[in-house]
Amino acid sequence: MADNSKIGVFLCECGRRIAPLVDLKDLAAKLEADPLVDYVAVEPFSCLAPGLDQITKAVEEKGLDRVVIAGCEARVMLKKFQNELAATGLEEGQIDIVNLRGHVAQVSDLSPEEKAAKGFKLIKAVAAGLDALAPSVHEQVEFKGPVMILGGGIATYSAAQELSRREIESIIAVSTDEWEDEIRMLHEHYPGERHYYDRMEAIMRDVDASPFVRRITVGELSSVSGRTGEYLVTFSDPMGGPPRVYEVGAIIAALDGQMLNQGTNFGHDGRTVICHTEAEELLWTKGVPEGQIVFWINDYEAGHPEYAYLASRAAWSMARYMRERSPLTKVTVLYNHQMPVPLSAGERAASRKLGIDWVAYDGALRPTVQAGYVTYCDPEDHTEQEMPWDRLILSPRRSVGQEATKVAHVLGLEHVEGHFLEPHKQRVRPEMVGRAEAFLAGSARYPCDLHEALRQGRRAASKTAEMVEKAQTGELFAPRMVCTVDQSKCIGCGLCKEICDCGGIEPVEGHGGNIPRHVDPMVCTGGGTCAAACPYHALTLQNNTTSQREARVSTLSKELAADEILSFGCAWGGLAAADNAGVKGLKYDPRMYMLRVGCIGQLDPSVMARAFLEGANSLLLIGCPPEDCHHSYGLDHTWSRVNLIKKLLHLCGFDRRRIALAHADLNNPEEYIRTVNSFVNQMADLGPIERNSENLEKLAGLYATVNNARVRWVLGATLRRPWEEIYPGNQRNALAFDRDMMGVVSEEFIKSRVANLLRDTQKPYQLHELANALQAEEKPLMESVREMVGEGLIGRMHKDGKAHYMLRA
Amino acid sequence: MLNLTIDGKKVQAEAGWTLLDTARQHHIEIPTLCYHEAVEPFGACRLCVVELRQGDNSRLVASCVYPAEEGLEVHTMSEKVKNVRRWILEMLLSECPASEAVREMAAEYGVDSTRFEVRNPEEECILCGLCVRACAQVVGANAISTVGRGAQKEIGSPYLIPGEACVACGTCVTVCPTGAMRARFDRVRGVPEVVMAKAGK
Amino acid sequence: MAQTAIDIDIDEIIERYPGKPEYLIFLMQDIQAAFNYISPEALTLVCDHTGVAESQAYAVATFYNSFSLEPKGENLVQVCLGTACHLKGSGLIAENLMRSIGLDEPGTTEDLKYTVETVNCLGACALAPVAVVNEAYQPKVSSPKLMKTVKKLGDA
Amino acid sequence: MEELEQLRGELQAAVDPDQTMIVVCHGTGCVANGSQDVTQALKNALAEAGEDIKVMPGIKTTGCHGFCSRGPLVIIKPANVFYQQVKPGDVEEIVAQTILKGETVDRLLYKHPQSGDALETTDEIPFYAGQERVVLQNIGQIDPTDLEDALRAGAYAGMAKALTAMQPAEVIESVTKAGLRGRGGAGFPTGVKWGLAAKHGDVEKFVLCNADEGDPGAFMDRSVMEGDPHAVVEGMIIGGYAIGANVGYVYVRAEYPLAIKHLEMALDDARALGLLGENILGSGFNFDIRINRGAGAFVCGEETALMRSVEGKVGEPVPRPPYPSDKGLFGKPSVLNNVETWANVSRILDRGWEWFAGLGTEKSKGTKVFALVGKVNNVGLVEVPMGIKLKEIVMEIGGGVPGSDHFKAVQTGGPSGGCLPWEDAELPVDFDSLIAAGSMMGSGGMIVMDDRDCMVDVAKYFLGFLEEESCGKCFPCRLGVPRLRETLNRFSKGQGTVEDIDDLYSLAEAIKMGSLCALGGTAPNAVLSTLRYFRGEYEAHILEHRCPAGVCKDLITYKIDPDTCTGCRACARACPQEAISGEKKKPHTIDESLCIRCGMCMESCKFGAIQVF
Repeated sequence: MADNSKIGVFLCECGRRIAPLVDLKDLAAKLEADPLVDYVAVEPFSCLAPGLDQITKAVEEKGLDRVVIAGCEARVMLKKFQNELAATGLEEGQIDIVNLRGHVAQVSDLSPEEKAAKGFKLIKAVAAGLDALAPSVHEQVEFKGPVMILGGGIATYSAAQELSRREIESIIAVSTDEWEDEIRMLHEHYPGERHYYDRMEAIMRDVDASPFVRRITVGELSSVSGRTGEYLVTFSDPMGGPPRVYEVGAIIAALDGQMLNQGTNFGHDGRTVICHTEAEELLWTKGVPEGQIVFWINDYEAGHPEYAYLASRAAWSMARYMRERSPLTKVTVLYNHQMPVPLSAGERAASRKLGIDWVAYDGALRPTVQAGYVTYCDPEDHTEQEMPWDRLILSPRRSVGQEATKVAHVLGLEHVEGHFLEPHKQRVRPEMVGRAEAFLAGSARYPCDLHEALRQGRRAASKTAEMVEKAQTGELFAPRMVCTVDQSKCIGCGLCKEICDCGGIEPVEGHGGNIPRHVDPMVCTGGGTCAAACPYHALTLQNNTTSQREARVSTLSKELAADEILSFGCAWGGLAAADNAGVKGLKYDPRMYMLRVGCIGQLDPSVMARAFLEGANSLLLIGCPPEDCHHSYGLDHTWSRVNLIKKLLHLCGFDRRRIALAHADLNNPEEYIRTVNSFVNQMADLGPIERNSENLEKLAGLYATVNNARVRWVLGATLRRPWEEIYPGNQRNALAFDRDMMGVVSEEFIKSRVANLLRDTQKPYQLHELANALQAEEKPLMESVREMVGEGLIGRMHKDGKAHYMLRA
Repeated sequence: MLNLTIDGKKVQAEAGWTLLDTARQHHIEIPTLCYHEAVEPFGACRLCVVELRQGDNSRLVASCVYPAEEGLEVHTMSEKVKNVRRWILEMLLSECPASEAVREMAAEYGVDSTRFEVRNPEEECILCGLCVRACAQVVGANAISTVGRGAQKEIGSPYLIPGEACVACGTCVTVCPTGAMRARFDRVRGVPEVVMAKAGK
Repeated sequence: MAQTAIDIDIDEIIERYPGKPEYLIFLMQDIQAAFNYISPEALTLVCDHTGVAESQAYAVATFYNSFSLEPKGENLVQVCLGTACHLKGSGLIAENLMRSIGLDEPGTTEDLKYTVETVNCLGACALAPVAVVNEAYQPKVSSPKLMKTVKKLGDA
Repeated sequence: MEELEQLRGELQAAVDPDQTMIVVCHGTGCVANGSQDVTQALKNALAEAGEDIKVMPGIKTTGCHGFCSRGPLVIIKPANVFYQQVKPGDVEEIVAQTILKGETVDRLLYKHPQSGDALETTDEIPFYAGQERVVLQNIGQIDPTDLEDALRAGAYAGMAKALTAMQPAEVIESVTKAGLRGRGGAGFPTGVKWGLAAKHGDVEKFVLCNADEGDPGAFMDRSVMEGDPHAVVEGMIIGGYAIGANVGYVYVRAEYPLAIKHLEMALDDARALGLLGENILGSGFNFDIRINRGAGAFVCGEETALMRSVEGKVGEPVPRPPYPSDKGLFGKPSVLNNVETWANVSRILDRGWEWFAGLGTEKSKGTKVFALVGKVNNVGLVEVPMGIKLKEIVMEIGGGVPGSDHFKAVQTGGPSGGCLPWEDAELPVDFDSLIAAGSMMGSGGMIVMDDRDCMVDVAKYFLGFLEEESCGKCFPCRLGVPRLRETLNRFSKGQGTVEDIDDLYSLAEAIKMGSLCALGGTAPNAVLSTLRYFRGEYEAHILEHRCPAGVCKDLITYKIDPDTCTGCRACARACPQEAISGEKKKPHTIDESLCIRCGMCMESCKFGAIQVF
């Protein structure tokens, strides 16, 4: 491989935790002798001030542009090295760490020399990966246009207020121009909040008066496209005119949930037995009713005990309102005794003063609504009691609601029936925490009171404002390890968009027909499973590419002994478990060689194939426990890819078990060790793949096949989609599909081998000669060859009446 | 270039190095518990104390934070130093008896039993705060913190339930010197039940 | 009465101070004073406003004695355990009081009627032993005296 | 400058020094004793008396006069007639006799404890006679809520001198020459501290006032802030000018609402008069002060912890170096002094360093304020010159120990300090001798103990306090203090061995040497000093299983003396355990197996029939 970089390797003694256990002298010598490595040094502690000084000096004097530190956990230490070495110009991606302590020194009884040998292989692999790195440029992100707050939820106002407080322009899209109306209708989404209306009004006035807020009245949201900094938002015109299009820099969705009544099984009739919203309506239109009012907090019985708090707070505030205005109204709150009364000491006193009764009932028995009475069981003496009522007020049923669901769909939020709209669960980087809020605020996210909805609005705004302010000063840059699309390769098939779980991939509008994609770097979480899935390798995870991973595996595979295991561990599962095994000094089979990968889903099948091609006899992929994947579906996608490789191994006549997917919980290293040991032993029993010419030819075919667009296409179709809820994906007729896939794979496998053969030998073959050379049956072979001729992949000529096949000139 | 002596050995250091940096650079071992290379030194466990002598007067300082100075006379294994370490380790034995690491370190100083009453035989946490600092300084998530103070202090996420801030990266588990974080980790990580926490409390 | 005003607007309190971390404790103190405890919701608001991580705010809230994350009782009794008071038996007085209202340690009774706190020196050593019942000093108290005053409040 | 002095002159001229002025003490002690009602009664009485009075006397409410055990106090100026324990009911008589006739009401005068004759005026009373009031000079004289009154008494004169007539360096020099040492406890030379911060030149700096007076049994700082807040403000402005800081923070215990109120008023008035804020007195120097309320953590009295707390963080100390004078509040050079120190600064600048250096001893200059509490007749606040004998303070100014001719021990320095025995009665009270004696000056708590106080219990008490207040950051303190107490607990139960005592010494040593901050570093003092002087008492607990002072619950029994018992059943009713039985009018008995030694019976018995053995 072309040495296009200057690589320095720094071996850390880590006090006595590496040095005596690993023969660092020997290791250093090995590395110095290697053409890939330009500089080697041994240090007592690479990570401490003295060590860092030394590294900095070396980088500057020797002009190193890649650095490998052979020390401990990359997960823990990499950031420090990046920060400390930033001054030398080395950037994220140019520094890598081999966990010599935790993966080699502490975990086996090998001799120091043997450990040095193991360390050498791992370090060399990592160096090769760095060598294959083509550092990306920093992409600056600008904000073109104001912030748009759409969805019409009440959080619109707090968000707009916060933005204008920070002097950031915003457009708010609301259904009505009159905030009086909004307050009037507020109780439909947030009942029992009267005490808050004055403040609400103040906020709205504030927003009204702000020069930074522009209010538009539009119809339904019809489409959103573009990326952070430059979105195109299209609404239908309320008057039926041409659609209205806005260019905005950021989008905040404010969506309120919906209140429904409890239906007849709680006796709801809309007149005497009503729910909170209806009660509020009554207070608006008729004022406070006289007589016996009973609030029944029936959320437990309605199957949502978690909403009892909201309901009882609302009941309390309505009860107060009633008692303060009408002495002739008796108010009782009937609540499940399992529920803590949500009143502070002061409120209890006030409640007593106002004469509001709080009556608990035995939650084990469901109260029954009868004409003029509710019967309930007294939790103290377990006698049935009757409570008279003139009006019975039930808790509301809470849901997302039609409009909100529509908007959510346009915004690309996957809405699961019966759930609320919590978007984007990924929490890979801390800055992603709360990003959900930066995108969506209001009780459509999850049931909450008015106050919380407004808080979310403010939070969303300030999260957005942080970005905008950075952008304004030109300090907003895209993360380095995110996906990019090579527009020249992208045919716009949309597979990536379909499987993307972070919503980072957007179509580029304006192109006819198939629309090429591009990536919003501010949303992309760098999971990279999309890149590993692209049939045309049009997507790359920059600074962390598939070719880098291929470089690593091929280098390591060449070095591995026959019974040694190549393995990938994801930073959140396998690798973390291995690190923790190292910390605890747990011993396991030293024939295990693990390479680090951000998410197991980053592994393109071609990386797996490459391993076998270059000499690995087995491959163990260790990810997170199912449903714990930080990139949502990386693990599931790998499951499908492993299946593909298994099929191909089978076609090559190798044991399918040579590749395996495993899971590890970082908090359970013992489990991890069982996984490793059993796989290593299994492979030892299998023995190595004989590297004769036939096998090598088949492996070349295997490698070619996984890079075949058609195969990758079909594979892509099996990958789990965000709306599929069960590991490893629950597409219909999975079995039939798998059979079809088997068919496709075998066809393309043989075709690839034919192509390889003709290319390598550069001579014409007759069918039976081909069959011989590839040990394939003539019949199926003939079909494939005919197709290839048809597709123009190879040529056919007749020589003395016999058909000969060859590469086309 | 600064010149000082550690345990009688003449050593050199650069400005900005701590005594611990300097000692380790010269292969002189000093025990630590609350120290980890990935985070800022904290100076809490006091196991890394060393004696500074200047004529007759001497004092103990935490080597992980004390800067190397010209002409210092440092002793890492004096009786005073050992007395402090022994007592701390003996008290740790009674405070968190379940911790392997503590027992081993104590044994090195000839402490294999404790005269004090053991409150919780299961306890492993020594409250070094490494998990907290790693979460803040390495991960940047600030998902956990110390809760309470003094003898009542413990480690956890707000209200000791899984919080939004945790990215479940396990860095805290990896840096924990006693393995105590393993037990706590599952009370910190995981998607918080937002609805319960926020709406139902 | 250690009374919570029920109509205090928490947002008004939040806006008293600029949104900087150094105002975290100011905000918590005002909220504590207004509601006599800091609810999870309030804590979140303070964090949003000051830009302090919730875990940090929680650490602060649990570190300082004057903050309570649980609602306090309607009547607040503080018994001084300053040195002067201790020498004059305030420890026993506190114990006896707590026993009489069914508390094993300082805290709030289940019915949220009383909260008993022990404080380290109110600086009124001349009046030792001292207790403060709903902000009124009780100079030179004895167990029977204090228990009577407290009981009276509860029945009121 | 001139304007200020002119204003001062006018203000002083405005009042007639011979006009009768009724001064009522509104220090917390007197207020708790009902002095506010007395003031109200006075107002009413005077109003009633109406035209009978030729010149209507003024009424002035002031800060603490110090003699708290005798409150409420009323002083009639200019004659300085001293009335003590005045009840609203006495007011009419005072007006009728003293105001109208100019005669004294003898029954309200202070009687000399020995001779028993009534003493008319303040300066005759030994409690005041023995004192040297520098920091407290205006307290009790001025109305703390009235800046004009303070100006009459000379407030801000020192500041004016410094800002207009002196260079910052000169200010630091004179504070250094005065030999002022920090009154917070450690006694670090204030001038030196300032110099370290000043040398950083033209960068943002801060001055802070430590008013987080957490020591149990200490209330000097509160009295200063309540009674003469201007002294603190003035001192801080001078300090700010000297080191080049434009912002000051006062960190006050939230438990001191009155102090906070008076400080805030003082700040507002000073701003209004141009004594604080932009371009003070036209000197071109800007300075303002902000108040932080402490949130209840003793450790925040430690300077680095206090600064973290001001930053809104958890109040945990951080290792030094870097020292606050280099990297303090918000990472900027900062100077922290306590209330009393700041107050001294304004006096020094006002009256000159030579005068100050003339007070006190060779190494400890000036005076010290003590809160004299515990088993002493004159509980209250006293200010004495450094070097005065312990005995003088307790037995003369303090009026001795009730029912005894000696004290058993005097505890100084709060939880960080130690107990001094009667043998040390002659000890001169200054920074260095106290430390030599195994205690320390501390912020000025002075708790007197008599034979009914158990030293093991006292040590246990302070350790308990520190266990509760330890921040829990560094291991020696978090682990060590509770374990020390665990050992003492065993002692107070009569368990443990003499070997344990030796272990105590060695553990205490480890904690002292190993701890991160002064809280841990001094925590063992309570044990060490009591062990040093009262080892016998420890051994009585361990070897003879008895508590000589009759305090340690597990080593005492309550018994009813049959001869004095009248069988009134009061104790039986009071007993929470129903451990007391006996028929009416017949001597009762206590069932020891049931008795939990809560002392309820003893408190309820009107005949002193219940005794401890």
